[in-house]
Amino acid sequence: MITSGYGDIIREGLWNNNPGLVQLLGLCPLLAISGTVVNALGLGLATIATLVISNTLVSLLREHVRPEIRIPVYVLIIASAVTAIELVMNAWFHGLFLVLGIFIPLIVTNCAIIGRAEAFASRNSVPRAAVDGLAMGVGFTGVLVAIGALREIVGQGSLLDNAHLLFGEWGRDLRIEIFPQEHGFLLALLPPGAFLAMGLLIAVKNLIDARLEGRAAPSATTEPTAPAPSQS
Amino acid sequence: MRFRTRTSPHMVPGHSVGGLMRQVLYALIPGTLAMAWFFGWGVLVNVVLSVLFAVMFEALMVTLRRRPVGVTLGDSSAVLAGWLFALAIPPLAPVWVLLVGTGFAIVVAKPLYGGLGYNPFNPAMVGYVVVLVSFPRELSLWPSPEGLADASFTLWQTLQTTLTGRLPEGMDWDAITRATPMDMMREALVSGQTVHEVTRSPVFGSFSQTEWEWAGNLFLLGGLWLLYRRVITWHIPVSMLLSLATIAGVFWVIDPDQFASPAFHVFSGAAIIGAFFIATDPVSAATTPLGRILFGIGIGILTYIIRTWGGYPDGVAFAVLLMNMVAPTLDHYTRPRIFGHSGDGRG
Amino acid sequence: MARLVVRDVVITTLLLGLFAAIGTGVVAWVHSGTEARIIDNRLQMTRARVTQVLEGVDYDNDPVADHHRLSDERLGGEDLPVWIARRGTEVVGVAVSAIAPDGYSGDIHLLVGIDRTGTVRGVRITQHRETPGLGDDIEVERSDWVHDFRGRSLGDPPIERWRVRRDGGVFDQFTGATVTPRAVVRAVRNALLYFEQHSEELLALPPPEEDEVLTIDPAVPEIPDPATPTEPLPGAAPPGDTLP
Amino acid sequence: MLNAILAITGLALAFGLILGYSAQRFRVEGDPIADQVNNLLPQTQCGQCSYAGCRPYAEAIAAGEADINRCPPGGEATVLALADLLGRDPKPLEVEEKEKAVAVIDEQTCIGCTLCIQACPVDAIVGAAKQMHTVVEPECTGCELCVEPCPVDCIAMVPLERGLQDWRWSQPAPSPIEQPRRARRKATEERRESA
Amino acid sequence: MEYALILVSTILVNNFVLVKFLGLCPFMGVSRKVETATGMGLATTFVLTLSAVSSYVINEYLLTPLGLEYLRTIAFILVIAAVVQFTEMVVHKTSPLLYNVLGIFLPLITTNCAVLGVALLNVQEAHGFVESALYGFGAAIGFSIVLILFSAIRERIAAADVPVPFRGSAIAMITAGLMSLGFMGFSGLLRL
Amino acid sequence: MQLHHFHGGLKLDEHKAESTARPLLTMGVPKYLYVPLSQHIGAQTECVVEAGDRIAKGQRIGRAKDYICANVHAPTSGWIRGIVEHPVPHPSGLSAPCIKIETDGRDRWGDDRLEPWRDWRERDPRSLRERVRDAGIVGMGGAAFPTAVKLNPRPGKRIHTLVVNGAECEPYITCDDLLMRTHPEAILEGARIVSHMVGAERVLFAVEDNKPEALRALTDAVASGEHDFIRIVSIPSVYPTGGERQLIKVLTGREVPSAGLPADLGMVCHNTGTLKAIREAVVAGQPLISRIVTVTGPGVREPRNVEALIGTPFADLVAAAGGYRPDVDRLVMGGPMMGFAVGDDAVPIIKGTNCLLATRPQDTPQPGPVMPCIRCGECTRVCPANLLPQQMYWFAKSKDFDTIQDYGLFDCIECGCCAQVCPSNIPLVQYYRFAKQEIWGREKERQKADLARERFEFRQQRQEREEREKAERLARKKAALAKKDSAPTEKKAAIEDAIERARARKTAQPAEERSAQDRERADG
Ligand SMILES: Cc1cc2nc3c(=O)[nH]c(=O)nc-3n(C[C@H](O)[C@H](O)[C@H](O)COP(=O)(O)O)c2cc1C
Ligand SMILES: Cc1cc2nc3c(=O)[nH]c(=O)nc-3n(C[C@H](O)[C@H](O)[C@H](O)COP(=O)(O)O)c2cc1C
Ligand SMILES: Cc1cc2nc3c(=O)[nH]c(=O)nc-3n(C[C@H](O)[C@H](O)[C@H](O)COP(=O)(O)O)c2cc1C
Ligand SMILES: Cc1cc2nc3c(=O)[nH]c(=O)nc-3n(C[C@H](O)[C@H](O)[C@H](O)CO)c2cc1C
Ligand code: SF4
Ligand code: SF4
Ligand code: SF4
Ligand code: SF4
Ligand code: FES
Repeated sequence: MITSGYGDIIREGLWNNNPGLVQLLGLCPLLAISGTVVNALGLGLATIATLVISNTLVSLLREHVRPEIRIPVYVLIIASAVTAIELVMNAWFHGLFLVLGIFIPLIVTNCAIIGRAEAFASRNSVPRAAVDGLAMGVGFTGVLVAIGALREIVGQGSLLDNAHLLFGEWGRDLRIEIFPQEHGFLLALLPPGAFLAMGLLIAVKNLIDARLEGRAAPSATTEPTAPAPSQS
Repeated sequence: MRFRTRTSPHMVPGHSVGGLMRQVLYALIPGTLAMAWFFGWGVLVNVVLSVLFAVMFEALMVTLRRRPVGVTLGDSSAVLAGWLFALAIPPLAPVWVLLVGTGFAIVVAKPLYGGLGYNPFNPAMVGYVVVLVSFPRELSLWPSPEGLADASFTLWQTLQTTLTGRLPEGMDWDAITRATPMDMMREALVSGQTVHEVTRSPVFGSFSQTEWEWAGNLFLLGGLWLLYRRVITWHIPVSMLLSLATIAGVFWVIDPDQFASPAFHVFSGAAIIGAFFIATDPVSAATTPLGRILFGIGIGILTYIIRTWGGYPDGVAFAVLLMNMVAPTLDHYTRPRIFGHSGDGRG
Repeated sequence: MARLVVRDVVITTLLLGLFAAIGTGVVAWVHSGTEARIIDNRLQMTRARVTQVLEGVDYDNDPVADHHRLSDERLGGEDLPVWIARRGTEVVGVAVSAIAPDGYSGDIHLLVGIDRTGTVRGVRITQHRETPGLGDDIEVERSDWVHDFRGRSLGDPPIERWRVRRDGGVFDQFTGATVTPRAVVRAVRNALLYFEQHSEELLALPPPEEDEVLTIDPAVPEIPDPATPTEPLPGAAPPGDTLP
Repeated sequence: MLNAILAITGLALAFGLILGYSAQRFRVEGDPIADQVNNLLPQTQCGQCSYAGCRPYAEAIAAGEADINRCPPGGEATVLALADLLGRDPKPLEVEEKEKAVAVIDEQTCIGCTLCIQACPVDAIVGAAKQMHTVVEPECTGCELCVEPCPVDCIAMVPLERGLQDWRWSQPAPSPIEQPRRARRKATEERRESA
Repeated sequence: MEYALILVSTILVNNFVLVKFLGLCPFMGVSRKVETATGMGLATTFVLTLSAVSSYVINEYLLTPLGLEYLRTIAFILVIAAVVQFTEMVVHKTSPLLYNVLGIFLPLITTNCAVLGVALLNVQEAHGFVESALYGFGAAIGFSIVLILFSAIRERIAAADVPVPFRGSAIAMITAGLMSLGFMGFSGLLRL
Repeated sequence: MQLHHFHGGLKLDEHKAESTARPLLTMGVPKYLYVPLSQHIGAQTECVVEAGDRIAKGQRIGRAKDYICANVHAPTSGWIRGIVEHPVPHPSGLSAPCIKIETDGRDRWGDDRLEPWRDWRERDPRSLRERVRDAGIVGMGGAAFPTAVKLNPRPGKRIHTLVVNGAECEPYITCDDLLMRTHPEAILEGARIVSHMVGAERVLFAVEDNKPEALRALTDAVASGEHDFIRIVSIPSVYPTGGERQLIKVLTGREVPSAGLPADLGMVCHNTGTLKAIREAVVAGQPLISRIVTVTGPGVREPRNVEALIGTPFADLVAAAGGYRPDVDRLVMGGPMMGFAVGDDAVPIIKGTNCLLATRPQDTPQPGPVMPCIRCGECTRVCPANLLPQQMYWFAKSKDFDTIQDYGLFDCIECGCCAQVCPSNIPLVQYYRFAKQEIWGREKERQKADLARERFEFRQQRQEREEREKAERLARKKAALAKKDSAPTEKKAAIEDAIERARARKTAQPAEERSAQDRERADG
């Protein structure tokens, strides 16, 4: 990671090194707040904002921080950003604020954010850090929304339910009903459903990666004959 | 002269995995027939459909992985998983419950881990719990034997109900279903009655308890036969039933009005079939002798806790899953003392 | 051991302090800009709920600012809030909180709107942990069942028929779940009984002082969010106030 | 607002003081992880990992700069051991694992230039200037570093001989149901051919 | 009795990882080996309990009196970061042995949401001092238990013939899902 | 006598009657013998004869060049026809150096024959041990460990009990049984010699209770002699009660500690065949050149025991037992539980060959495909070492060698019980053998790596020192004189020169080689 172009940074964030699917960071909100698309989107937007702000600030200040207080300072920056965002949500998106509950302040400890601060922002210039924050944030939100959509469709047969929480009253019309709620597959909304959906998504990503690679090198598509000695 | 080389031992092989599984299937037959006798065709319909689905899913997964289908199906473990799942759900459950349940049992809980032998969780119980939490309504509709008798449910009607999820014209769920003894006990205790009142109530004594006990006894018979055939070892069933009876006994002695008797706990619900057929699933249970005893004890205690204080009426399935989780850790810490070592089994 | 370099310690300390000061400053500034709206938002939630259960009652005050606390066995708890709807100073309806202790999996919290005549104007479940997909049909979002209570009173149906159908009453139970509706019906009935016994006191409750209405009163009881379908889901726990 | 700033700043100052002090009070030198990593590397010192020997590679791994799959002499076993130690995912080796070999100097051709002696990281070559050189077989790690510098190309890498004593039981083939059908067919064919 | 209930609730019924979705990153990240999982569990238990207590003190004696509740997140995370960093330095210096076991995990704990989560939930549920400490302790024990169980399962899965796309984190997620399915059995327990 | 139990074990179909029905047959001398140089545990024997040598029976042809090693003697008289690579009985199926002997049919002893010591009681243990060593005796119970080493008590270990292993617990094998029936006195005398050698006060002679005739013969022999300190013990037949550790547990209730030896309990254990060989070596002066082999199995026509010279091809033994039945497809050396299948019946018998077992497909039907382990725990139930074979299998499969050792891999005696009962047909023992050897291999590599590291670090220090010194020298030099530097070019020129010379030599080489080959041909 010496110098990579912006294109690389974006590709990393969105796919190759996606914080949710690959780095397995920020899992808590990813699983907890992905019951519906709207919740996911709300939290995702808040996370993007935090990531961009924190990455920018950390990059800006990277020269001035000493190692023994590095973490406290990053955490302070992030916490301030999150609290400000939280207050704003509470004021203007109160319904959503209530639904997201404790997970807004917990953005502070979203490992993806501090992880980016440590791994990227503290070593890169401000614009690059900001782009990285954006890319990672969007990558994270993408996963969040994907899981949200999956769980919402399977679990309650709708999409964009409660959109008014995010978009105001006109959002109510956005709701798409695919089948009646009582035929929903409840498991998807329960905690196990979140884990299973996430596992499925990771597998799908692996599959796509393998396909892509397979196209590049057409021979290596079959499974190895023996279980790999040790994976996981 | 040249010969084939193969590693030792060079003896006639003993038994096979498929043979083992089929013995378990045989042992299930009497109990299953008893259930069918009391609860109608639905039981058999469930078994047949679930086994069919299970085998189908297994074949599908194996094909997707480009592995030999014949060998995998030949081990009969999918049949067994489907069968056990079918016994856990109410006889008139709609077909999608069977599909989802066997799907989770066979697709998620098993081949995703590599198939037979690798699954850390009991597939049948995963399937059952998934449908239990997803379709609690369908899963709480146990027909009462007498209700069915009144309506004289035919095989055709049963099939109709299963396939459409709706009762035939002119019938009403409320009329033909009744809470299971386990449910009734729970419901009554929740609404402040005492155990005594529940067991005395004519409804309780006259119908459900006896039927359930009969089915239980026949499963017990099958289980004992498995023990005799050395398909299972005594560790898990004995420790599970003993611990369940013990903890139930303790609370029962403390307050016989609030807590049901040990006999009730052992002979109602899924305790017997759980002890002999489900907790003993070798793949997902602990594998060391001491580990197995602890595994059984854990299931017994958790079953009691969930039954008595939990949100679900019967805890065996959850207890099994929870202890499946603990099994690898148990195995890790309960190694037998190796020959020639002092102290524990660490080499 | 290395010697202490005091300068380093001081720099470290000041640096951290500086960051803290800046961060806090920004947050405090944002807070001052959003404070009023946040308080209003909180009251708004409660207001909406109370309005729902007092449907059809003609009142002109803001019940949220007009609340009291009640304790009674029939209501199932201590210090339960009640909101008063008035026209002028006259009490025209009350929104009583109640708790049904005998749900399938624990307490069910409800809000019962009763008008002067002792008729139910609306019932809402505010918090429960019944089995998702079975007992949770008591939620208005999932079924119309609670609307059955609208317009009922102690005489309609007669008190002995305030039960679920299986127990010989007039209210539907859910297929496969009798316990939950039974508990709710009983709780609503008890709330009505309580109202009947205490209607005089309730109807005579004094209005609040004029200028208290919109000050920040930490004692304003909030109605918990309608329980989300599944108990274990995070967020189902009443979000309450992480922030004032 | 002032309250807020004062309170949190005070808190931060207090923590800053504690941390600044303890950072010095509790300073520890050295990097134990690098040592542990180094212990797992084969010490062939061949530089195929692109570092100047095993130790530098170990330090790079410990610092999180290098992947764990770059040591061909260590092979799969080393990758697994490193993954285990560091809690990282094992990856397939970057380069093919090589057969173990030792250097053998063609004593006829050797001109005694000592260049190979200088190249050998483990002093496995003996000989004096202008005299014939020899590789001490048990000490040679097979790193091939001596091959390149030899001006007369007299050093060859010879695979280690494997006799009955070195024969090892192989890991049994995986079960047929753990193999894709195609592979299985191939295996049966092979068996038929060999029979 | 009430204290016992808090413990049972945090460990089983409202398990932080499997039910409340807190602390998932370390749950996924450091569960490959039983030994490391045990180390992580120990470290987390220590830090979580300590930070639950300290954040209670800060909240009760600094923030609430000054009416600064909205600064909770900042104050708490500051406390946590400091506690963690301090613990790390002290352990590193005083007990190399313990550091070997816990050291590498300590920095990770700052970003474990369970820690901040406990602090915030303590305030939300209006816990007193002892309750706060117990809540933190119980949460940490619950976390450690499932972490260790999970790691033992993962050690087993490591040798399993898992389909290729599911190898690694996907199957781990699914395992966590099935574990959480098991924990559903505790829902409604004790009417908590 | 109070007997004890060990955990696990199996009751197996014995199949012993087939081969005991016929009397012992002493085989003639075949035309060629192939005597492998490595027939035992330990270093390979060094050959001391050359092609063309004339040898006499009992002449030493291979010399033990190491402590753990054994001499090899000519089984009969004849000529050495070379040291050839010949298939040997080994699970690898590989070939190994064997001494090829063309026999002369005269079976003539040489002049340097060992002197018979009928007065062994007067000899001191050391010289007796020397005799055992000279005679090239190795354990004949299977492991083929040099017996002299076992009989050499380690300092501080007093041996009080000699355990004679007449269990012969594996199915099919009856060579010990037959030996006990026919030569009880010789075995008992061997036991007395060994007791004398190690100073044992008692002899526990264990025989499984499925050999009543051997038991009777031994009891009679004991009763007729003055062997009061020898005790014949009938033990229940459970496989693998003949394993040294299991046998000691059964007899005494004590367990040989994990990494220890029976000597740690003051015991030493020997096979009946070994004792007989010791007796022959001491009393008759005869080295170990022949042994009794059970040739049996449903694949041979007339299962029986034969006494054959070391180096006789398997095929000859089978022919002596009536030849193969049709369809034989597997030939095993050793018993069905621990033996290994050989690919070729040209391999010769060695000192440790106790049994040849030939089977047909219908006798050991294809066990069905290997299935994954279902953790049924059967293997745990039968494992005599009380291990968890299923867990060890798991770790061997995932190559987690640290953990597998933690689970007691090296306590596994490779008895095969686990593999026998495994419903999934997993070749468990092969996994353990694989893991053991892999661990040994890695240990060797580790040692090598440590050595390399030391040398590397040493070199680095040296280079640093040299650098420093050089810098100092240079500085001094610079200070002293700032003049010419012709030395480097001089050196370079010298090197160039040398390269030139080498090149010339290299081009000349092919010719030299050719001439060398010619010379060889002329010699041959
Ligand atoms: C998993 C499960 C969850 C249940 N949850 C509820 C519930 O939340 N509320 C309820 O009234 N009954 C619930 N029940 C049903 C009760 O066990 C009991 O069967 C029912 O209340 C009796 O009603 P019935 O007489 O209409 O059959 C549940 C049953 C099961 C199996
Ligand atoms: C590698 C190895 C080393 C041994 N070292 C000794 C030894 O030093 N002293 C000794 O008396 N026996 C030694 N033994 C012999 C064993 O004690 C044992 O008698 C022999 O292996 C045959 O036993 P078994 O057939 O049960 O394996 C050794 C055996 C092996 C395999
Ligand atoms: C599983 C197993 C079974 C054995 N069975 C016998 C046996 O039946 N008879 C026997 O003499 N040795 C048997 N041995 C070998 C003994 O352990 C031991 O090596 C031998 O008795 C030592 O005597 P030796 O050095 O004279 O061969 C067995 C070894 C193992 C590992
Ligand atoms: C004694 C015994 C009990 C079994 N019990 C179950 C069971 O409860 N559930 C199940 O899915 N499979 C069971 N099986 C079948 C099989 O082990 C199971 O499908 C494996 O978990 C698949 O890997 C059992 C098998 C045996 C031999
Ligand atoms: S590739 Fe391996 S052996 Fe070679 S220098 Fe690097 S670490 Fe050492
Ligand atoms: S002799 Fe050559 S190959 Fe061997 S260690 Fe030295 S430099 Fe490496
Ligand atoms: S006997 Fe075979 S299948 Fe059973 S536990 Fe042992 S290895 Fe596994
Ligand atoms: S081969 Fe090893 S693991 Fe298997 S039963 Fe024998 S001693 Fe136990
Ligand atoms: S987001 Fe919760 S621990 Fe990482």
